Amino acid sequence: MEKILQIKDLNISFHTFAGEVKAIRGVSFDLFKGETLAIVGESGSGKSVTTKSIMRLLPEHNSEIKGGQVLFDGKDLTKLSDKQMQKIRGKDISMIFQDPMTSLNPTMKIGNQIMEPLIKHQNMSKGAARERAVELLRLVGIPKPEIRVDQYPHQFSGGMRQRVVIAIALACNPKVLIADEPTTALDVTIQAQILELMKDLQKKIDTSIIFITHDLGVVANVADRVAVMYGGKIVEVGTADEIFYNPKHPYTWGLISSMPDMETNDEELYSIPGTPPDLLDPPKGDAFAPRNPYVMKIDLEQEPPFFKVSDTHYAATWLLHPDAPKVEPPEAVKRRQSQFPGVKVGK
Amino acid sequence: MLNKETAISKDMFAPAHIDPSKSEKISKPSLNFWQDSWLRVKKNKGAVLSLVIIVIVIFLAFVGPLLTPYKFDTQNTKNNNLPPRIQGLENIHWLPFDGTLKRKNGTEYNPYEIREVKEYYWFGTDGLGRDLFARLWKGTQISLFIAFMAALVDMLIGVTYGAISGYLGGRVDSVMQRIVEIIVGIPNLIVVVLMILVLKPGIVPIIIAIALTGWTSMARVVRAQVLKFKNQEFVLAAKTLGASNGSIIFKHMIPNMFGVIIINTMFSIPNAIFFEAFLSFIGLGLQEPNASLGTLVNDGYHSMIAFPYQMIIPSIMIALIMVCFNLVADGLRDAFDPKMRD
Amino acid sequence: MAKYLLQRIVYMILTLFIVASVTFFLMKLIPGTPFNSAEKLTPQQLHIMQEKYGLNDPVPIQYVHYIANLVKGDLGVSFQFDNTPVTKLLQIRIGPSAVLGIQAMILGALIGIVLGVVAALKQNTWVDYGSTFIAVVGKSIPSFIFAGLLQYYLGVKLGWFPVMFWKGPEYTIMPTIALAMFPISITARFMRTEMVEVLGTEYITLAKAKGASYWQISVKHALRNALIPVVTVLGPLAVGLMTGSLVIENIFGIPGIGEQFVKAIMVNDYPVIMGTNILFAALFVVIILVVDILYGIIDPRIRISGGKS
Amino acid sequence: MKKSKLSLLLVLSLVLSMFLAACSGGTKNEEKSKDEGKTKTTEEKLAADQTLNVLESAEIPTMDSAKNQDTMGGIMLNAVNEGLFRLDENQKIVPAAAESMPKYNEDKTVITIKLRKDAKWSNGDPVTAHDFVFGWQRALDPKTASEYGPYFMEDRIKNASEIIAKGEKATPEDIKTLGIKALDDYTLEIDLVRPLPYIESYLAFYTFFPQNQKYVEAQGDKYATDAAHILFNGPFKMTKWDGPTATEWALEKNDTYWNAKNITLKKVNFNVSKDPQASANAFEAGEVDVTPKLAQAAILSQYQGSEELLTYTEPSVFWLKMNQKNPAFQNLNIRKAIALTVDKNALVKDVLANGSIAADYIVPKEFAFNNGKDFRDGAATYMKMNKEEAKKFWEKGLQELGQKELTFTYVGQDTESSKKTDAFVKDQLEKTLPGLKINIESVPFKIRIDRENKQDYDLLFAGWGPDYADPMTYMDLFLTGGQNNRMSYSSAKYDELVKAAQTTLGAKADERWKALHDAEKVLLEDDAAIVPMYQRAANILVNPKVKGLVTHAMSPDMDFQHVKIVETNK
Repeated sequence: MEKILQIKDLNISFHTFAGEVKAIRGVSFDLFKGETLAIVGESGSGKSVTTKSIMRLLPEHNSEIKGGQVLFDGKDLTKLSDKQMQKIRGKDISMIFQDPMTSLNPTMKIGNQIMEPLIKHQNMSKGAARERAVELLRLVGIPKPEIRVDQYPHQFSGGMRQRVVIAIALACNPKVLIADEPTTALDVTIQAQILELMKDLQKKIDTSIIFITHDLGVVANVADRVAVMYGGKIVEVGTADEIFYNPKHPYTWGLISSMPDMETNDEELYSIPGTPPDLLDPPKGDAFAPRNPYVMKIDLEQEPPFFKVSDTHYAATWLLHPDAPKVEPPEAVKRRQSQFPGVKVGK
Repeated sequence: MLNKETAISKDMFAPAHIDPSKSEKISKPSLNFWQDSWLRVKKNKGAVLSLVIIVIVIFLAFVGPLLTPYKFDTQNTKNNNLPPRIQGLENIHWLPFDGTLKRKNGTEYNPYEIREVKEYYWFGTDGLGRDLFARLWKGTQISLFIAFMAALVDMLIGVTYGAISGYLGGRVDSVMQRIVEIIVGIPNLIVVVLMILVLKPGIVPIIIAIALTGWTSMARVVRAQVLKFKNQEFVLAAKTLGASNGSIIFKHMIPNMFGVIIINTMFSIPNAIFFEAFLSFIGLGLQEPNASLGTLVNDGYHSMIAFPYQMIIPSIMIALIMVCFNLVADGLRDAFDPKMRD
Repeated sequence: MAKYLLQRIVYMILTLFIVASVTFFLMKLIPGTPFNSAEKLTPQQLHIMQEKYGLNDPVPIQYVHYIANLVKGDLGVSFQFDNTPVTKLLQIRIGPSAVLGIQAMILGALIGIVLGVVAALKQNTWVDYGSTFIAVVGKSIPSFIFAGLLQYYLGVKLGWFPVMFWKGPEYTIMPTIALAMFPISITARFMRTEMVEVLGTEYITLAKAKGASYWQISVKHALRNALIPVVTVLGPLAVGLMTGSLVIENIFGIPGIGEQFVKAIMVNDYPVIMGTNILFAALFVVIILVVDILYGIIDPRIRISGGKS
Repeated sequence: MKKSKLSLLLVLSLVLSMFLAACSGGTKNEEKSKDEGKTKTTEEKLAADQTLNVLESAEIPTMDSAKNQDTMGGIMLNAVNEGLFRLDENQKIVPAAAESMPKYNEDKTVITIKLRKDAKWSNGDPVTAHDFVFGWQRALDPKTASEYGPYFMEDRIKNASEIIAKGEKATPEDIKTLGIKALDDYTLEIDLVRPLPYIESYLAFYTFFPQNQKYVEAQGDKYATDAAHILFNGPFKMTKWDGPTATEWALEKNDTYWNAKNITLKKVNFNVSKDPQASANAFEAGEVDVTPKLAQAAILSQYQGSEELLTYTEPSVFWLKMNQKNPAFQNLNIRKAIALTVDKNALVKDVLANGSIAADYIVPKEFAFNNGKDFRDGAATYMKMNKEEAKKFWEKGLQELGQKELTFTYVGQDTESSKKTDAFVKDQLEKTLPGLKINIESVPFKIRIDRENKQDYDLLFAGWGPDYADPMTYMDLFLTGGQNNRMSYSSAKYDELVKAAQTTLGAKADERWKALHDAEKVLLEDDAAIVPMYQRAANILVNPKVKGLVTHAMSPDMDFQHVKIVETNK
């Protein structure tokens, strides 16, 4: 499959008054054409920072890309000039934000906001761009788009606004669409509609999506592949099936266990103890170690490398080391593993 | 990586025990709002320097007059209009402390020598032979007092009024805004002249006049901000949680507009100082022999050409105070503004 | 909209009426007579003069007379200027003050907006500090000092501009610059704050994500949103500038209304005080209304409706 | 630029050659001066451009002579109009619209004046005696609401008081009873209530100017509201003036003026500047030839010794009033202590530093003359500073009052020089007199007047400028219950002396003089009722090319009719 975007050993720091926060520490992943890659993790795990850095949208005054590459179309996006980057944003890579209430310019008509990238990237005339804007609004399911196109954001409901944001993002048929928790701020019924819409549109325009979320339910719904992030690193990556039915990293186990499914009852619902690591002063060894019920001495000493589970499945945990003792994953995970078709249970 | 790999021994895979409290340890110290803000202010070099200067200026405003043997109101008309002269610096010609003045035709002269004056007046003397060093600090003292009073009134009345007006909205807002318009519509000067009559002329009527008219711009700005916040989620959230109107305004809204309030306050300080200077310009300022920066600058204005130091020194002091207040204001705003917190 | 406007206009008239009334009574509390030679006149002569101008009547009766005439559009005649109608005095003097005020406002707002925007875009760089410094210093030097220096160095020493008077466009340059320092600094400071805030919002990030250029982001998206709060400050400021500055008018020998007003207060020229005050207040309420309407234009969220939103 | 300079030179040399051809043997002189690089020549060469640019400190409130009460109005009225007499360059009263000096009856209460027949209004009408009668009547008519008309005429011109008493009810018939009659077109008769030794200076004053009845009545409300609605009979006519708020106006030579042949100046442009520093700047930049009066010592210090600075003593005297409503000031010793304390020489030399002179008197110098002799010549000065004496009086006074400390409210004005003076006086008093505390309250002029009227002060700094050229304009201020007393001062002896000078001695100049000298001594030395401080000097900057600019002690403060613009060697 064609790799459309490659992230290689990305390191990003923020400079705050308290010191340097190492938000992203050596993240690498690939995005294939036409797939949906979900990045999951707790807040603060670095999901948003990673995607914002792809778009180079991190605040300039206090963030710094310390190393690594973002390869797109043979170009390293981290090295591009602002001008060159502007040509890519909105055209080849576009983005949907979490809060539709604040991500639209309150003083600009909806239509103009959709038309902006069209005029900029496709050299459309105003009239043509407007027609396309109406079309896009219709596409994202906004009724009476001819009238709505001249309205202001405050005249739209939250779900409608998110549809508008999606319309803006899809305006130029981007090769990559980054959706940063696009449904988090919406209520459940609207969520489902938006997700349907996105899946629908993805088929129509054959775009690759990076879908950021902390909601595994959503992931199961949309993702082809999943990357799990913790403490500024990817800890496990694999196909959706692999992650859901055969997770290897104890953090993923935790995530899965905390996700309700048909068979769990309330008392069983798990939550991961402790708090995320402080990236001002990342712990030695495995960042997850302090919260890991299966912690080993080596976890406190050395960072685990990626261990290959299958061609598509990798996890960074010492538990996969040949010398590691065998541990029993939590009940919920075991139950899922039993449903996993391809692979035998256990090792 | 390779080296590490080789160093792995089997026993390292034994289960480890972790003190659960350790995982809760956060290296970022837990700070309250003020400590946190202070840390941020501290990071801003300009603000810290300005704060230091302000503290020094305030300190000198009280101590300065004691540093010179001359009192701010002691006259010695024989020694009037003498330029600045400082021991030790007087021989460094390019410094403005050598005790010389220029005539209109450009020639330089030394009035200390001509008039056989032995004394050293660090910042020179005014038309009545009063020591400008002492007067400068005395003036700074009074100007700062006026400024602080004005800022206080601005904050108290303006913020409260603006917030209530904007928050309650509707008819109340309408009426309250009309009242503001009326107050703005009444000329300050009439109020001041009236105050001078009702009270004794001096610092009190000036402060009252500023108090009666100065808070309106703060009220307008705060009201605009409140209107902006009123329908935002965090306010609605607080409302649904049963917060009282008062706590919504003062706990939720006002911390969010510290930036605007502080800038406005910082502008009300120079406004007050300048209003007083304007009153001096039209003759309604402080009463002799008291001095304010306004009266000093105004006196100096007429000596602009002949005795430039009489104008320059207090002007620099005004400008210094203003610049410092503004830089501190910037620092504070960046620090107080919860939106900028990461 | 029409209903809203009508309501506002009724409010405006009410406001003006109250301003006029309050000023009238305040003014009457100021001691002294409006007669220039009060020092010389005998009590009897003074009494005759006061009788002639109805100043012996009880203040409430004078007030009723005044308001009755005001309704008829009669602002009375000046004491200090030999019975010249106040309307004529205002007409003659408001011109130069308004020209100067508008020029200074435009110059000040433009420079201020540019300074503020540039400072916000280059936040925490030397550009930011430089623009802050200009804004602060502009505000920190008393206007008469600044005007005096301008006049002496650019006028007398360099001879670039006429030193004073009001005889043509080139005569307006120095006073406009002097007067613009204040709006420059106010605008720049407010603009910077608002701009910084707007630049931190999500929709600016979205605009960036759309591939909008730096320029488009700053002007099309950020500027307009940042301007809204600034307009609230500029409105009253504009009135302040248009109603004249005694200091600038005195120094540059401009026949403006500010100087006339201050003098009228100092010499108890009641009709001129009242007339000027009503003019200022009217300007003020009209500008407030304009600002509110402008608000609706630049911020679609605040729509002008029939009172209830 | 060069071209215009060249052509100017050409014109100038033409003018010069004509001028010099008229003088004998001038050619050599001219060439010599050229060779020497244009050094000073003794002769004044008239410049081609006879335009004078004057800066004034205030607008003209009115050009109606009947209503004016303003200095600026006075200067302008005197330039474009003319009364019976005017002041010449030497401050002497000379006939103007009058043909000769007035004739008096025996008790000096009836004056007859012949008018010159060649005086004309600018509309061509002759200036007649009826114009004077109308002008006077109009100034007094309550309907005109003039402040100066009643002020100057009441109790002086016959029937004036009666008319004033009637107020608004005065009929035209009543007004006609005023003591001025046109015996024929060119003869005036004026009836006085009592002899007025200073009547001639009155008759040069603008309130007593003629007005053309036909014209004034035809203009109605518009009269004298702008340059188009005024008639002129003086050396200049006003060609530009938009009315009382105008800050710009212009005079041009009036060719129909009877003495037009002696007027050299062609045009005078006026502008208003209210800021002294700005005025000096405009002068420096060459935009104006004459500045308004500049009082600021710092500005003046720049011009010390320069030929551009014109300093002249004004007859205005400033003094400290002590309010005898305050029991402390009913004590003579306290008053004397205050009077002896202030170092007036330091005040005028160091503080004011504008040429003002220390005053130990209330009737100013170079103001009132009797047969050419200044009132001050031969008069004593009183209460010269003596701090030791002052302390003794103070101790004594305090003892008599049974007090150790006294606190006084000192009301001063809000002008810069007044504030400086006040601060100085406060310092002097507090430093010398133990237990004295002074609180200065600087207030605007109108409020100062109000507080003076209400006697709401302990000490008050005030001044007085004369209304006519006679010591009486100062001496009658402090009569018991007098309108300008306003400090509860009352002295039978003083009253007697002044009243005598007003009435019985009216025709006996020398004795009257003596009585006034004595009264001044009673006021200042015996009673120490007020403390004179200084007699003010005025300072203006004048371009050296302006010659013949005349300043007067009283209205008109400035006279342009003798001005010539000469070539300077610049």
